Amino acid sequence: MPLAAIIESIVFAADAPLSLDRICEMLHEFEREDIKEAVAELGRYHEERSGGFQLVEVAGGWQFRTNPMYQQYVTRHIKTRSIKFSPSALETLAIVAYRQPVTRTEVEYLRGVDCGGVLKTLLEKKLVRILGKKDIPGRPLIYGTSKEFLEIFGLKDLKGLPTLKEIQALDETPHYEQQDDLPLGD
Amino acid sequence: MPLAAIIESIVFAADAPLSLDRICEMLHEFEREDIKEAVAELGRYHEERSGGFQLVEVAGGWQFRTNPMYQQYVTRHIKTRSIKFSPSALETLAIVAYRQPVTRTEVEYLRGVDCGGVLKTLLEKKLVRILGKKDIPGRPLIYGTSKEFLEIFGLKDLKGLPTLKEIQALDETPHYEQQDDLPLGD
Amino acid sequence: MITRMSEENLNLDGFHEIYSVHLDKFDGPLDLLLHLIKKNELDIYDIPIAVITRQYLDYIKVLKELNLEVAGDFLLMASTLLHIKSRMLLPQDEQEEGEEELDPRAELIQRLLDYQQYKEAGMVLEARALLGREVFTRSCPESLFLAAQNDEGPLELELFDLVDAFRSLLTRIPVESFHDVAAIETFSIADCINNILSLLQERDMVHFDDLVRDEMTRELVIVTFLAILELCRLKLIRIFQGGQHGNIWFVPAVLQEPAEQG
Repeated sequence: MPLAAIIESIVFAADAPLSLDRICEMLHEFEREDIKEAVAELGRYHEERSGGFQLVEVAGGWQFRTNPMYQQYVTRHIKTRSIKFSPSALETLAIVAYRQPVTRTEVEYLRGVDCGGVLKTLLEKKLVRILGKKDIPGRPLIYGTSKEFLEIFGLKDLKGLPTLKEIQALDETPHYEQQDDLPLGD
Repeated sequence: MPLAAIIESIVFAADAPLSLDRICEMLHEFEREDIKEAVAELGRYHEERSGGFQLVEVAGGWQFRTNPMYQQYVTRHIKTRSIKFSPSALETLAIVAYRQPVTRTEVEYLRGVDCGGVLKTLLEKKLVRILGKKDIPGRPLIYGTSKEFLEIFGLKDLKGLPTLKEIQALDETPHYEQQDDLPLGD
Repeated sequence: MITRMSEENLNLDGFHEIYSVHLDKFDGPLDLLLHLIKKNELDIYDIPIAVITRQYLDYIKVLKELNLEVAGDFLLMASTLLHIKSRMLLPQDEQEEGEEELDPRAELIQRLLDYQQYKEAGMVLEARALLGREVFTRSCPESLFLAAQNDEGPLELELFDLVDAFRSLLTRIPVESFHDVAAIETFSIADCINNILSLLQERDMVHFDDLVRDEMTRELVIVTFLAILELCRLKLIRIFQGGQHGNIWFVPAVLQEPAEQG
């Protein structure tokens, strides 16, 4: 059933429910009646199969959705899936990593914004730790990276961190000796 | 087959390939062996069904992906990512993939040209990652391919790369085949 | 021998037209050399160096005539070729008596073979069904996904992202607000500072020798010393010495109050 498979692939990859009109528009080489029938059949097929997902009609269109029966399992995944770092967290972590030992004031000076919340998150995630208190008025806390930080990046020690120079070196062309006098004639 | 359906729902809902370990972690009430078998069976089921999408093993995990056969239909609706690789990016990527962990100097020796810019682009595109530093004088950065590389190129793992021997066989011309012994000297 | 004899008869007509079309099309000197070998149907295992060198130099000449900048990589290869050519011209008996004479071309041939292999590997990779080009995943996130915020999952972090974040930060702010860009030495010191502070969390007193006991290198002693100075400057530790030339001890300047934050 190639038409059904074609429809299935489109609906699967679409970022929103697809209406029958929209599907027909895309698959102009097929008859509307055939498409309509194939969609309905697909819906029945997935319903009977009762797998982990179904083809359902929502908001005037067709969409694959996980079977609500298994919602608790899906939620388990969502709760424990890997976390992508926010740009501000990444930036703050970078400052702590490259400027440690560093105080919150110093971090905030560099970022130009309040970093209390971000630093707290980094502390909670154990990527950053408090090294101690600076013995100056106000006794601000001093931050540095943790053992977990090294583990996450697979580093033996802080020496393994790529330096800015090394990254900037990628933009530079290597230096060649002057080679003006090549014998170019025959 | 509820276990299979549960697994299907999780894999279907996930936004990245799910490894067997990860699935087992989530479904702690099931036996690893049962899960393993169910996943394999699901893969076979979707392959035999040959619908619009398949359950494939990529980047060390399982993921539903559209069948490449229907690319032309899917792209009528979905905006394709403009994936265009320059020959130099491909060469560099291949060298990093096959020779990792590899330093910039090694890549440049193999390609005969400066590769700083290309490596940086590949880093920015997240196809290549910094693995750390090599324990030799100068401690140069070492590079390897990323999980994204496996995901984009649809590879199960690095062992899934076609072997260089296979690649050579594709290009073997009769001209080279006649070469029995390497003529050294005159 | 056959290749040698036919060298001069190779057809070089139309060389300029071909290369002025292909200018800049080569990804490097090895790519150009491979092209010359294929075009002339030469045997890669027995490259007639004189022919290849002349054609290669002609190519560079064309580039120069067109006032195009010739990358250093191409010039480097030109000198390599000339060097090989001159070694090939040495009479046999003047060459060093070795157990086995090494073909001056051997390294170049190996590089060409390797390069050809990776070039093809790149094309094989490109021909795969790529995610986002031929193959697609489900692009609609579950509504659950959008609602749920998770805190328990493992972190996804890349070294490059970290250094890149720092780099883009530096481009945003004035340079003078920075002391010297972190170098390897700075990291060693930071590492050492971290070490000392970890030790001071476990015990109240640390002996200088404890820090350098494992590998007593000059570098480590200096770095440790600098770390201690920095910690003193930050007023994080206090130093004691047990008499003249006695043991050096240090203790935390302020006792930790771990529960306190901000």
